Amino acid sequence: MKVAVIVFPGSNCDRDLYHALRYVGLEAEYVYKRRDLDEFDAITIPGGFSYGDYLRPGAVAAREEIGEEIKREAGKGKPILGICNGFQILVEMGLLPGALLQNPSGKFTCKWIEIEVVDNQTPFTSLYKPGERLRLPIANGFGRYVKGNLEPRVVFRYTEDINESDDLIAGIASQDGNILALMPHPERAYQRILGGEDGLRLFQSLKLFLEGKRSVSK
Amino acid sequence: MSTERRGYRFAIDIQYKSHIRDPRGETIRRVLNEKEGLPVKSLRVGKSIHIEVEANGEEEALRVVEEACKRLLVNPVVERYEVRKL
Amino acid sequence: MSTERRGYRFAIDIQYKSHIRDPRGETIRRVLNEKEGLPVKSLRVGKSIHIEVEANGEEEALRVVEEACKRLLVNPVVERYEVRKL
Amino acid sequence: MRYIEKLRKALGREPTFVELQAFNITWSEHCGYCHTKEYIKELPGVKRELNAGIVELGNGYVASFKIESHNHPSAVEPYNGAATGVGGIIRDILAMGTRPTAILDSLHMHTINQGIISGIADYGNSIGVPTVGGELRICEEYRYNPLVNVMAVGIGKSEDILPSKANSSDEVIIIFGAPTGRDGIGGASFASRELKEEEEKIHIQVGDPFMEKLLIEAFLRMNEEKLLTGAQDLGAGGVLSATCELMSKGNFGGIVYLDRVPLREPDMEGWEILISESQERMAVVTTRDKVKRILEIVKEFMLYGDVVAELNESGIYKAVFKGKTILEVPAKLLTEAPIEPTFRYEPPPMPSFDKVKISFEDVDAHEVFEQYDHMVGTDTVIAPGTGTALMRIKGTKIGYALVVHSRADLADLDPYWGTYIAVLESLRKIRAVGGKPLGITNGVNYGDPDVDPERLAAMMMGLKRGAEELKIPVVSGNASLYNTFKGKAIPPTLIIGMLGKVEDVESVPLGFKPSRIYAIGWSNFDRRREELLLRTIDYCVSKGYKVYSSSRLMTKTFEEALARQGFKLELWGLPQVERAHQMVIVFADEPIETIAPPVVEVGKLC
Repeated sequence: MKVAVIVFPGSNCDRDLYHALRYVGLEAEYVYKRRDLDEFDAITIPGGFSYGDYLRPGAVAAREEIGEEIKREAGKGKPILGICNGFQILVEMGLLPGALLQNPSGKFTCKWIEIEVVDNQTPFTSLYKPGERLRLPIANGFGRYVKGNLEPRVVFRYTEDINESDDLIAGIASQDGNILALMPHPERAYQRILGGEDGLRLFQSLKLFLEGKRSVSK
Repeated sequence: MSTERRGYRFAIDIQYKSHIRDPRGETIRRVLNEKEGLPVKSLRVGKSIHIEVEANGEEEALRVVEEACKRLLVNPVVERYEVRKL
Repeated sequence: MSTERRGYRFAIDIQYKSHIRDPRGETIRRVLNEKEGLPVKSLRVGKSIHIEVEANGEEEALRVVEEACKRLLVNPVVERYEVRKL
Repeated sequence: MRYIEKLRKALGREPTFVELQAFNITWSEHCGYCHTKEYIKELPGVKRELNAGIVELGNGYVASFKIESHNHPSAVEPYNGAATGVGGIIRDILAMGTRPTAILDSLHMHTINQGIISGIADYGNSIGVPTVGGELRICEEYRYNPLVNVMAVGIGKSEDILPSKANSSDEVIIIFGAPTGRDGIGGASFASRELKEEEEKIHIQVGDPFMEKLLIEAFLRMNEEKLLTGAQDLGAGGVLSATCELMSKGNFGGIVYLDRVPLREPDMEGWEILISESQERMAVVTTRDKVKRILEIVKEFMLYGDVVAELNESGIYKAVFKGKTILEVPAKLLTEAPIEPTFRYEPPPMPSFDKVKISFEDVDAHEVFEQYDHMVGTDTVIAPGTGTALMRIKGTKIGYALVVHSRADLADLDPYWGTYIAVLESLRKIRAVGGKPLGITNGVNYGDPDVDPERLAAMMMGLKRGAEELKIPVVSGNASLYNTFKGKAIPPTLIIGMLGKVEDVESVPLGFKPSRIYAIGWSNFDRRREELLLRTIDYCVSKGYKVYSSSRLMTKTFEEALARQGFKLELWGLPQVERAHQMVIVFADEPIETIAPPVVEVGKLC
């Protein structure tokens, strides 16, 4: 079972994501340039500042050639995970609805927050219970989720209004559930020494899914 | 009438669609009202991109700018834009 | 000729002064050139502020906007600006 | 130009325009360390290089760390001044062959300047290096001369370490990174003269964190593939400083072909290319056979680069542009700036500090450091606000504690004792998380040394004595002088950056838990009791108690951090302490009696 970690110019949480995947026993590999992603069992897009987030976060990265490969794998229903900048890229690619706008404060914010699990029927959330509250860190300047004209499939909600996101949305999935994107950083909460380990089960859920142990209703 | 290839300069004014709230604009408006005492009724902050394009005429140059907006510069989900000549 | 008080709308186009480098604009230009193949010679990204001001006439409204720019909206060390009527 | 007479004598003739521009930079205080070089030589140090210093962490790991200031640019344009300050110190760490892993910022301002904060935040967050600690000093004295000192830390394996010099005459120098423009021309010399009120149209340096991230990854890739034999970042003085330092430190000369420097503004003059301070550029030394692969990596990371200089045995630094030689002088002449006389300073007995004029506001710093990503890299073990920063190295038990600390309030009254006490207080903070001190980096921030040389000497002596007595080497440093406005100088501000090794990061008490709170130690300062205080701190850490050492005993930031972790802090009144004291706060889940220094129970955490 091999997981791709897509590295765009300017991504900076790729190594953190790689470590979290390896920590739960998954094999991971960095993908720097366009190549066939068929050999991977899951695809992950890390946080960071792809292309410096110079126009809009994720705008340029979303139009990279590798995007075609990611869309092809999405079409096959392969599990795809986008964290922070990864969420912004997936939205700019049109694989998920809505947009991520600047935080109301106009400032970058890095702190631990609390989210609630709304939907655990995805390859990444089977080990969480609906309604369960998790402590995860956020670190972003553009974390305010705004719904476009399509109603998203909500997976995580903030338990209080931290950035005026519509419906307190912190994470959404594609309608078929295989693509998950969230603004908080689970890869920064995979060991107690870092301040919390509520993010660990997200990676463990993926491992279980890939091992086919846990049949996940579509 | 073919004109030789030269640079044409435009400004693209990109703003959030009106139904999208702009908290930062509201904060700045409040500072101008309350702290500076200026009669500002509303304020919204968007992007202004100055772009120079190489083309054989103004229409062709405008088409390139429109193409750049469609492909990259504007996010149609939340933004609208206007192009003016510089 | 006193006109009654009403709203006047302007757009303030704020850009870095020309001798100040704009890395964001350079990166986006490069992407449009190299990745999208569009003949963009130069590109700079600035702010576009849409402001509505309450005043007794256009001149007074314009004075308020200039005051807002001087006091808060523009950093004179690195930025220049232009105001146009909306 | 300050040393024009010395230059005429050295050249034996009138200097040319380009020579004036060149020596105006390499002999500036900023690059030449004229007033501080001799003091620095006296400091107990591991290595005499002015580049980042290296200390051994064990298991083949080394840490590099250095502090650098960007005061003048931040006074003129806070956002870009602070941002490029971060970029510069990160490249210094990178040039040693280490991956940058942490940033700490020491800010002295008259108010929280959001421009400076966002400059540091946007740059540090974008390149993915966590800002894990710092100090926020708010007081009126720094209204016209804010101090922005940034300490950066890097981790690497000892075999990856690169010298900042050329090694043989058949090597070449490649410059790569961002293209060169007219940024900050006059930057280095501008930093060494007093700020006039109305700055005419000066070329400000603008930061490009995206380019810096590409530069970091490209450089580390080159080093992984063993393609480099030396490196030097391009900072103040640009191509000139980097290439002449690489040459003269290796006792070589060389020819610099300015036409080969990738340009952003094609119409630049040769001398402009030579001294431009465009950011996000690096100079690397290599052998010809490796050039092709290095330039491939440069291209792969969307950067610009080319072979710009060839080494030779002549010892002459020759710069050529459009076939014409525009500069030809001994490399050593460029890099050996004139030395100003130093002063032998004998410290008086410690004064009482109750007559101190300056006091810093107790400000909750969450509003500042919440804008910094302190977690990226997933190696931050103790977060900002809760005491001394502590980082780990994955795959090992090693931890490294990081502190930046200064006492300009004390130094204003007595520069020697203020600096000396800052060194001691920094060590307490390192020991508070079980760290063993490995080295000091120092950030000198001072007024005009020509008007007041004695207090500079006093400050440097305070650092020297402190480091010697505690047996901690000073491995790197930086000096920012002429921080004056209309003749009024800032208080002598020497910032201590200290790194300490923690043998087993898992064994250090990390989180807080419901406990009794004790104030242990003395409310005044007596040097003879310091070792006893340090042993007490070690004892508490070994018993798993959390120790917090601060000149204010408790701070708003620390109390807010405890509240955010859901704790209720009950204090029955802290002892009154003098400005210089020897007291720490200890959180223990059992009563403490059997300790030499006085112990007072002052509250509880629940």
